[in-house]
Amino acid sequence: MSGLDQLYQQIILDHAKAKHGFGLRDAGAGAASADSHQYNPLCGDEVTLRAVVATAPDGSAAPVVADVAWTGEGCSISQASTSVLHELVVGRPVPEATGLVEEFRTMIRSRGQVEPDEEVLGDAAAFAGVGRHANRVKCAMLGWTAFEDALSRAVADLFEASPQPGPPAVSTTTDQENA
Amino acid sequence: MSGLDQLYQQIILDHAKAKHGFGLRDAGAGAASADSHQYNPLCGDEVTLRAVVATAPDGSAAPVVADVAWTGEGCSISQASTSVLHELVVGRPVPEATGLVEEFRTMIRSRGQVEPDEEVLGDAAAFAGVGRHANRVKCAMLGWTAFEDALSRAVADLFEASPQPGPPAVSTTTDQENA
Amino acid sequence: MSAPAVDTARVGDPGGASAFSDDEVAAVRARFPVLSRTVGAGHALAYLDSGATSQRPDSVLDAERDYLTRSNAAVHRGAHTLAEEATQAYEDARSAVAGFVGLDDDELVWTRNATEGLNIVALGLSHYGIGAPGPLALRAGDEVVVTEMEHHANLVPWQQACARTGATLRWIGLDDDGRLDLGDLERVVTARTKVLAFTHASNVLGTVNPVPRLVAAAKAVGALTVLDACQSVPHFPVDLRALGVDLAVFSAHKMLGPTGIGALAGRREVLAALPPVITGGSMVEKVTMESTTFREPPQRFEAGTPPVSQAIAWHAAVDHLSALGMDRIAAHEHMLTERLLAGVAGVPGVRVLGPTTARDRVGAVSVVVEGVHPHDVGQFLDNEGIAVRVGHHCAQPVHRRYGATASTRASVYLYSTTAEVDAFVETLGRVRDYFGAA
Amino acid sequence: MSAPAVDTARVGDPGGASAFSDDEVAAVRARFPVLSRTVGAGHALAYLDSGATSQRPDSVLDAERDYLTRSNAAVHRGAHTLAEEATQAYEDARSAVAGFVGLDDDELVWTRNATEGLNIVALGLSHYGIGAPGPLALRAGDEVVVTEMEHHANLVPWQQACARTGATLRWIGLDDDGRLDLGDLERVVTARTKVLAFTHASNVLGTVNPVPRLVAAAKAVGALTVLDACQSVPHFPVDLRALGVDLAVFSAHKMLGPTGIGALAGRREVLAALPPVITGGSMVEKVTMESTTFREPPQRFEAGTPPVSQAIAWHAAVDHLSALGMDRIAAHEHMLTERLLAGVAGVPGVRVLGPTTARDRVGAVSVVVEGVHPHDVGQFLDNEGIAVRVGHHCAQPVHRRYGATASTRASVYLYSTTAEVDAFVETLGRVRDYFGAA
Ligand SMILES: Cc1ncc(COP(=O)(O)O)c(C=O)c1O
Ligand SMILES: Cc1ncc(COP(=O)(O)O)c(C=O)c1O
Ligand code: FES
Ligand code: FES
Repeated sequence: MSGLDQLYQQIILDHAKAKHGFGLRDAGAGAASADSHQYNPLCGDEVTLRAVVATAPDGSAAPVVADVAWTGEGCSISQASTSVLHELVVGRPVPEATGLVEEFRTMIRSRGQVEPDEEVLGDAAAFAGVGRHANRVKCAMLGWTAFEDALSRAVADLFEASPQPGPPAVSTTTDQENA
Repeated sequence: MSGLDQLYQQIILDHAKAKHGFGLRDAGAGAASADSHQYNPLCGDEVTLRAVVATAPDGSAAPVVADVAWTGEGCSISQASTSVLHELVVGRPVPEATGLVEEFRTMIRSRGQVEPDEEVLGDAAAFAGVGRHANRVKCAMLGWTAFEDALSRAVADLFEASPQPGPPAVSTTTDQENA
Repeated sequence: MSAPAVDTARVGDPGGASAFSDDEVAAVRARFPVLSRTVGAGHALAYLDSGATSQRPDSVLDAERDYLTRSNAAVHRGAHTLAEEATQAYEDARSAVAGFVGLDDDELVWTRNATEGLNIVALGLSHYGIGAPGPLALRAGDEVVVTEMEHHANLVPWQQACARTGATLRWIGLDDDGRLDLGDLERVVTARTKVLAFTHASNVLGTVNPVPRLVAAAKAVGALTVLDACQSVPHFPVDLRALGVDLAVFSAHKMLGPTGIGALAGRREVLAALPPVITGGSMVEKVTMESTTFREPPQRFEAGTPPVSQAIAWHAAVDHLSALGMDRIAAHEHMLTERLLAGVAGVPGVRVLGPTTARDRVGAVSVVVEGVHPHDVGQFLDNEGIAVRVGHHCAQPVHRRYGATASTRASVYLYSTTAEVDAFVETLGRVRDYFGAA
Repeated sequence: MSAPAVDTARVGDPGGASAFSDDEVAAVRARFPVLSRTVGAGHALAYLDSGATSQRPDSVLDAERDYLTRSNAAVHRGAHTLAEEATQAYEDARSAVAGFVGLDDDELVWTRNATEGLNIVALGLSHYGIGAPGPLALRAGDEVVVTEMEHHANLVPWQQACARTGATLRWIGLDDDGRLDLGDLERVVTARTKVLAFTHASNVLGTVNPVPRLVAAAKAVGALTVLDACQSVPHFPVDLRALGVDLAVFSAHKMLGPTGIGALAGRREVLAALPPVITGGSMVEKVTMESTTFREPPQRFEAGTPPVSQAIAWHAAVDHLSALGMDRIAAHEHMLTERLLAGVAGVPGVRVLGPTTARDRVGAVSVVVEGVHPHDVGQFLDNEGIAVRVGHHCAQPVHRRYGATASTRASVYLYSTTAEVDAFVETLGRVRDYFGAA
C-alpha cells in the first residue's frame, strides 16, 4: 500500500462521501443538546456540530448520546472522521463516548506509534495513519473536538433543573492539537 | 610595532593627555562662533565643541578659524583626535579647514587602505590605523563631526548682517560614521 | 550590487534575457543540497513551494557558518577583534541588501520578517500617546487604502491602525481576471487618503501590480506609499528608488536567505519621520530612569540584539542571485509560468485563480480542483514527491472574492525545471479520479 | 529536558555539583570551533564576552544545517513531506525550550529577541484603542515598578508604556554593594503597583536578585511579575513555574543558540489575557476586509514567518546544555567568578561594579580602571587576544548610579578557563602603565 493509500484508506474515502450525520437536526423532546463550532485556522475549514443527549432508555444513571448532527466544510480527512464519529458514538452511554474520544486522540497524536484497537475504535482505526502527518492532525480532530465540547455542555444541560440553552459556543480548534 | 602601538601611536597618547584647546572660551570681539554637541550612543561619550571664525587678518575673502574650544569625555582616541584637530585647523582659512576634515574622514573610513599624506594632515596622519577598527571610527570622528557642524553655522553667522547666536544645536554622531 | 531599474510593465516580457538552459538549471540546482533528496517511496523531490519559502544554496549556508566559526560576536560593541570583524560583516550586509533594491545602507532596517516591517509602519502611524502625533500620524477622518489581494500581513495591521486612530480602511477591488480594478482608483484614492499600501505581486494570484500608476495616484493626493515586495524582490529586478515608493518590505527566506530576518526599506526622510514602537537597547541615545532619547534610522527601529548571522547569510543570498542575474532568473520563471498555465489549462475540472497568461505575472499559480479539497490535492501530489502549498496562503479575502476557501498553489523559482512543472500538471490530472470527483 | 527547581539563594553555592576538571573543560571547548582561532599576532583567543553573546557548538551549527539541507519548508502549511517534517521539528523545539525552563509548549512564544518579548508585554498592557482595555491594561494612577539595575530592554518599554497610559514608573534603588535596596520594597511596591518587572541577574553587576522575595511582594498586591531572565537561564538551572513569575524573557544567542530568536514565556492564563500587538499571517483565525479574529497564544504573538531554523538550532543548544548539566555549568562559572573577583581585587586602581564576592552572583564582572577609558582598556586587552566588552552595556542608569559612564566587562561561560581569567587579570594589571595613568 502506498503512503497515500495508507492515509486515504477506502473506508475514509467512503465516509468522506457518505458523511453520516450530516445536516443539523433539532433534538427530540426530552433530550438536551448543545452546539460547538470549530474553526481550523490553518486552512479556514470549519464544522458546526450538535451533540444530543438523553436519559438512557434502560433507566441507567449515565445518559446516552442520542444524536450527532453536523455541517461544515473541509478536507476528506475531516469529513470522514466526523462521519465515523457519528457512526461510532450515537447510541452509546456518554462515558463510553468520552472514552472513545480519548482513545482516538491518543492514536492520532501518537505519530503513528500506537496500534489502534480495531475492536474498540471500529472504522475510526482507519485514521491511525494520520498521526504521521503533522499537518493533518487538526483535520482528523476537528469534528471530535467539536463533539467533546458540545457533549459536555449538553450533559450539563440535561442535568440542570431548567435547561437554559445558551448561544452556541464558538471556539477554535484547540491549538494543542498541533503537536 | 604591535597592532596596539600602531593604533596608539605615541603622538596619540601625547595628545590624549595634552588635550589642546580643551575648555570652552568665549569668542573674541568681531568673531562669530557656534557650538555643537555630539554624542556617541555606542559608549555614552560626548563632546561639546565651539568653532570660532573671524575675517582674515590679510583681508582675503575667506574667513579663518580663530579658535576651536571643546570639552567632553571619551576614550584616548576621541580626546587625541579633537586635540589634533585644534592644532591643525586653528589659524587656517575656513575652506582649507573644511578640506582637512574631508581628508581626515576619507582616511578614517578607508579601513586602513588610504595612505595618509603627512604633509597635509600632520599629526592627524597618526590616526590612519583607526580605520582598521570598525568600532573606533566614531571615536576618531567625534570631535571632527562636531567641528564641521559648528563651523558651518559659525560661518553663516559671520556673514549674516546681525548674527543671532541660537541655542547650541544638539545632534548625535551621524550614524553613517558606522561603515 | 545595485539592480537595474525595471519598469514593471516589463515583467512577463523579459526582453533580452533568456531562460536557463537545461545545463544551466542543472548547475543552478547543484548548489542547493536539499534538491537532491527523495520523498516517500523514492520519488525525486519537486519543490514547487518557493512562494512560501525558498531553499538555500551552499553559498548561503557556508557564509553563515564561516562567520559563526570565525568572528561571531555582538556587533557595535566591544573593542575586540571578533566584535570588529562582526560589525564590519554586518554593516557590509546592510549595504549589500540595500543596494540589491537600489537603496543606500541607511535606508534599510533589519526586521524579524516582512510582517514586522509592515507593523513598524502601521504602528508608527498610529502612535498616539508618546508626545505629539508625528507628521505622518493617522487621525479620525483619514483613510488608508489597501487592495483586496493583500496578504494578511498587509491588511490586518492596517485594520488595527484604523481601529486605533479612527481612520477608515478602504480597498481597491479586483476584476474577474485577477487584476486590480483600476476603474476604482480615483474613487478610492482621494484627498482623504493618507496611506496607499499594496502588494507588488500577489502570492495567490501571481498578479504583478502597476506600481508606477499606483504611486502616481498616491503622489497626486500626498499619500504615503507602502509596497509589499515579498513576492517581487526574489523574482525580478526591483529598484525601489526608481519605483518611487516611500517604504517597502521583503523577507530573506523567500530569496535564498534565512528565516528570522526581513527588511523595511525606503526613503530616509520617511524613515526619519516615523517614530519607533519597539524600544530597548541599541536604538537609544541617552537613557535615564525618567526618560530616553532615540537614535536615527535605521538603528531607531532595531531594538535589542539584531539577527547578525542572518544578515550575513542574506548578503550571501543577494550575491548568489546577482551572480546568476535577476533578469535571467525572471526570464527563467517567466518561461516556467507560461508552461504551467498552459498545462493547467488542459486539465479538466481545474480553475486557475488569477491571470491565465504570464504577462505581468509571477510564477505562483493557484488552482481550485472541482470536488477535491486542496489539502487532499496537496497530499496526492506529495505522494509523487511534488511539494505544493495548500490552504488560504494567508490571504482569505482574495479567496473569498473568487468563491473559494482555499486553493492549491504551485510556485516556481530559479531552480525549478520544466520536468517538475510537467509532473505537477500530469499528476494534477489524476487527482479527481482518485478522490472520486471526476 | 525540564530543569530541576532552583532556589536562587543556591546560586553561588553550587551544592553537590562540581566545576569542570581541566580535561572536561578541554572536551567542552573542543565542540566550539571558534575557540581555537587566534587573534592579532598569533594570540590564542580568550573569549570573555559571553554576557553579550555566546559562542556556538558544532551540535547547534549541525542541527540547523541538517534541517536546512533536508527538511526546510514553511511550517504549519502545505501537506507535503518537507512541510510536515519541518512542522514537527519546529514544534519539538518549542517543547524542548519551554521544558528547559520548566514550562509547557503552549507557554512559550518565539520572539525576535528578548527585547521584543518585553515589548510585546509592555505594548500589550498599554494597548488602548482596540476594543476595550483588557484585564491587564495600565491606566492613569497605576504604577509600574522596575529596578535601577535594568538593561534598557526592561526599562525603556516601561517608560513608554507609562507615557502612553498615564501610569507612573517607579523603581527599586541599589545599595553600595550592587544589590537591590530591599528596605525600599514595601515603600515602592504598593496597592497601586500593576507590574513588577525586574532582572533575574544584572548584566553589569552580576547580581542575582531574590526572585521569591520579589514575587511575594508583587503577589501581595496583585501585581504582574515580569522577569528578565537573559542572564540567568544561560548560566544556572531556572524553573520559571517554580519561581512563580507570570512572564519571563530570554534570548537564544546568550545560551549557545542563534541570533534572530528569543522567547517570551509564562503562565498560559497570563498570555491568554494579553492582546496581540504585531499582527499578520499565522496569528489570525478569520480575516475579512473589515475585521479579524485572533488565535490563542502562543500563535497569537507570532505574526508572519517564524524563525524556524533558529528554533531548531535553539533546541540543539538546550540539549547541549542539558547534556553537560546546568548545575555543573553553574558550579564551573561560580569557581571562575571567585577567581576573577579575587584576581581583580589585587589590581591597583581597579574598581569592581557590583558585589565583590561570588555569592548570589553570576560571572559578569565589570570594572572601572582609574584614569583609563574602558574602550582603551578593551583595546589593550584585545592586543593580547582577550575579548571583553566595553561601554555602558545597554544599562546607562546603573553606571550613573556608581559614578561611571562606562565600564570594562569580563564575562565567563561554560567554556571559559582559569587560564583565561588569569590572563585577563594579569593584562589588566598592565593597562594603566601603558596609558600613563599609573
Ligand atoms: C539583562 C539583559 N536583558 C536584556 C537583554 C537584551 O537581550 P536581546 O538583545 O537578546 O534582546 C540583555 C542582553 O543584551 C541582557 O543582558
Ligand atoms: C505577498 C506577501 N506578503 C507578506 C508575506 C509575509 O512575509 P513574512 O511571513 O516573511 O513576514 C508573504 C509571505 O508569506 C507574502 O507572500
Ligand atoms: S484541511 Fe481543513 S480540515 Fe483538513
Ligand atoms: S569609546 Fe567613546 S568616544 Fe571612543
